[in-house]
Amino acid sequence: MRNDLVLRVVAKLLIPFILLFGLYVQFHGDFGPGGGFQAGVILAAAVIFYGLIYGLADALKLVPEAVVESMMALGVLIYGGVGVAGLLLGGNYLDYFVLDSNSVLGQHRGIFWVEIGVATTVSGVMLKIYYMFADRGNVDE
Amino acid sequence: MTPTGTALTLGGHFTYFITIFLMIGGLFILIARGNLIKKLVGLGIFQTSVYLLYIAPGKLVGGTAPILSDAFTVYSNPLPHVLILTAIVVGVATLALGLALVVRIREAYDSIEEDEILGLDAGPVRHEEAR
Amino acid sequence: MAFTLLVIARSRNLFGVIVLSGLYSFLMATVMVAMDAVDVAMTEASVGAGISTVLFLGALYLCKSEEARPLHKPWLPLVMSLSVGAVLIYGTLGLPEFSDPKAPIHVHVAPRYLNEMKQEVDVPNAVTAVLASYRGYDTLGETTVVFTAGAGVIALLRRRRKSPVA
Amino acid sequence: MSLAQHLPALQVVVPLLAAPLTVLLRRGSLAFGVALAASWFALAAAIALWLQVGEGGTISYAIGSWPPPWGIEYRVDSLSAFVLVLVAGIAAVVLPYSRASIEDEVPPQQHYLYYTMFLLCLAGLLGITITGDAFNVFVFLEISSLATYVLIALGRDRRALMAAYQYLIMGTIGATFIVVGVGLLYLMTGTLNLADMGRRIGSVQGTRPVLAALAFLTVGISLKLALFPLHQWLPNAYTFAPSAVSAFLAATATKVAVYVLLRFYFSVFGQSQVFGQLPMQEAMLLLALAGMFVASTIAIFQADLKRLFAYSSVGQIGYIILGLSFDSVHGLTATVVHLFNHGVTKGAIFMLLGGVALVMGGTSLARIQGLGQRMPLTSFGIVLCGLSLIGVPGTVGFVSKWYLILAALERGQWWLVFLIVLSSLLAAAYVWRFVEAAYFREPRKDTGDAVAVPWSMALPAGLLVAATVWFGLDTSFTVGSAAQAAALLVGGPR
Repeated sequence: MRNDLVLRVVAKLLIPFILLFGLYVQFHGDFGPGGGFQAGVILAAAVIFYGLIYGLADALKLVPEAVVESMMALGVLIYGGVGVAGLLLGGNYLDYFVLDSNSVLGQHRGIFWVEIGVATTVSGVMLKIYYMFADRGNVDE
Repeated sequence: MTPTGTALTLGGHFTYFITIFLMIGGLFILIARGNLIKKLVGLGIFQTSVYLLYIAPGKLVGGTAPILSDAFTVYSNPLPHVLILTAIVVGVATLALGLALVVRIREAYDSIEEDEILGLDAGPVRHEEAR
Repeated sequence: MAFTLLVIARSRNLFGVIVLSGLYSFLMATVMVAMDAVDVAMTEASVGAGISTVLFLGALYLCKSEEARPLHKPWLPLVMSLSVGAVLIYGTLGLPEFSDPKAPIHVHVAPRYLNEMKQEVDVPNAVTAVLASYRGYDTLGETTVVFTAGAGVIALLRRRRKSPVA
Repeated sequence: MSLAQHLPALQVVVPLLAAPLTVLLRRGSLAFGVALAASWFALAAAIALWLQVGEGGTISYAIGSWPPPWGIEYRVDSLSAFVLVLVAGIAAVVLPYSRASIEDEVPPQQHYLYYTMFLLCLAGLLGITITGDAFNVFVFLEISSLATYVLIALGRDRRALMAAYQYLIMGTIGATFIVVGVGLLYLMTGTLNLADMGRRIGSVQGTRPVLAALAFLTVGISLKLALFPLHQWLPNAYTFAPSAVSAFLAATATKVAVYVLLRFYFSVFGQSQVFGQLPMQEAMLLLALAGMFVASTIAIFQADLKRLFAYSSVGQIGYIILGLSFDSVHGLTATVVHLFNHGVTKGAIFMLLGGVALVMGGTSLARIQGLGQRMPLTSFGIVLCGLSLIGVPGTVGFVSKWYLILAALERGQWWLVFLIVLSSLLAAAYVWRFVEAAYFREPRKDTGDAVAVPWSMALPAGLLVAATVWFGLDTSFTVGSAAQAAALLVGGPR
């Protein structure tokens, strides 16, 4: 599969659009269906697609394992951090009202960061799981 | 109104019966089959059927998806949707772990059939996995 | 959907079963759209038909693809799952009718989300607002579950250093 | 911001956020430091909350400042505060213990992940206990369960994998049943907040969906708490998990499940509905007795100590449910007290067994012959805890049984008193198996390295053994809290 020219070219063409779509789903989640989780899945899918066509080694060069593991952890920390920020600014845990002097804007800000946290963790975990399974397979062959 | 939607309004409890049928099927596969992967498929179906139990009652005929706009006044209930989103994510997380376990089990026993594996372990304890 | 399910239950070719379960998820997603649950449908399609299928196939690649003939007669499981179904039928018969606007879930908590969200959060997608704000803590839990699964898979599948593969 | 005011949130969030931090650090020793700090903080927070509840009554904390039932509420009352102290306390003791224990049992590059999973499991259990929201219970239940599956699978025997898989299947069925039950309740009441549910359920009392929800929740939670005959996952899981994990799980996981059951029964359904509509009382009594007798009998015939005490756990859960089935303040006091007492006792036993496994290379009865000479202190500790399982005066086990017997007498059920004493004889029989092997057999020549149990393992284990005796003599904390909690529960939904 790795040597098929058609696949490689199509993949090159498609992947930017998949990434773009992922970002759209991420930031348009307030207005239409979608949000951090779906966006995270799509972003991870783009890299997995790349890995399937160009091989695991190339995908690992693009997004190394250490980065992926940190992403998993960072996402949860971002989410939890928003909550802690709420505490520090005098509200309850996960209180978005206090994140901005205008409470509605504060809500927007909270939701924005929280969704970023979700997307980070989800894409990190999905990629990691793919790496793990793919890596196991190579040995059995 | 989609054709599915009309059909669903015919019997007030029709959706529940479908849900229950799917649930029985999933649970049956889960308990009856000895293949570890097939069990996980059954588990997935079992969980998915529960999603329907939550989502279906949230629907209001004539309503629309809960994305607010001035053009609509009746919306379906968003709360079950949120709950089920969470449940789906939890489901796939469980699945990933389950499959990882199956892969490890295959490596340790060279089998993914429950009966075979339990048979293999009738013997003395081996510590081959150590370190 | 019911038909897909029956085939899954009968078939012993695991590859076929997995493809069918992907199909099943797609059908389920369609039903969700009919129920106005667009966010759920999107997730179910990407998770059920996408990720799960890929995961299953990945695992299958590492295992055998043919299921052994079951050793036991499946009567006991059948009785068990049927009795669960019976309890549920008993229970659901007392539930409000489909699409009854006076059902408790439509009159108690949800109206606040739909009516006052505009002033309180001002995000058009009610699902996003409830998910990330009103019940944001559930979503923190959900993210943690995903994280747990990821870290768990690392713990289970990371290769041991310098040991022959079993 | 005042720290005290936000303790309910911090109680769960600190261990929860410490978990990803350990993954970022990636070093076993650093991860250990973070985990230790987080779990000790959790214990301090739990004690502080318990004190706050004692002074000011039930605490309600609205997460995100959304008032319940629209947002998620954290609710600490005398029952949940008591369980929080138990869970956080055991975690704070087991964590320093695990350092040396997993050194022996878990591959080194997995160490930091062990702490990650441990913290997640702890956060999950604390979250279940403290939350006042039905769906939030499910989410945190899954956090703790997924972490538990991984922890069990870290065991070095390959059967640990199968045990984890079976637990995963059973646990997920249980969790899904709970979701169905919560869903039915939600459809009937329109709310997910437990207290709100309890208030609104009155108008739909006794309807079919509510009864079905009761059935689903009972079965689902019973799977989690390993009520006989739904206990099949437990013996394997406890036997093959790393010792520190067995200790933590045996002391906390099933106990938290019992807490969830109590919460749903008394705070949502209300006692009259649970015990009035269906023959629940009889069913629970029967299952509790069956568990006490069958599981204890099986325990007598086990060849491995970890397995023996795992079956003993199933039997002891019988006592806990027995107290519940009395449906009286004394009965519930017994349930809650035994929750705590059995947690402490079993935690101590499994920690001591971890030391035995380290020195002797295993815990089978054949291997530990002559343990009384080899490891006199450890053997003595196990015997003390065994006495507590039997219910000898001076140990915590006696306190629990005392209240069970009081509750039985209150109802005039003399035959039950007889059965409780009889089942204690079974416990005596399986504890005797250990005594016989440890004290009346010559040590085998081929077992037992020269290694000594490191103090980081001995000290925490000793602490719990001491607690087994201490709380058996001074019952003001345990019985006091339990009686308060029982009174609160019987007060019903407010």
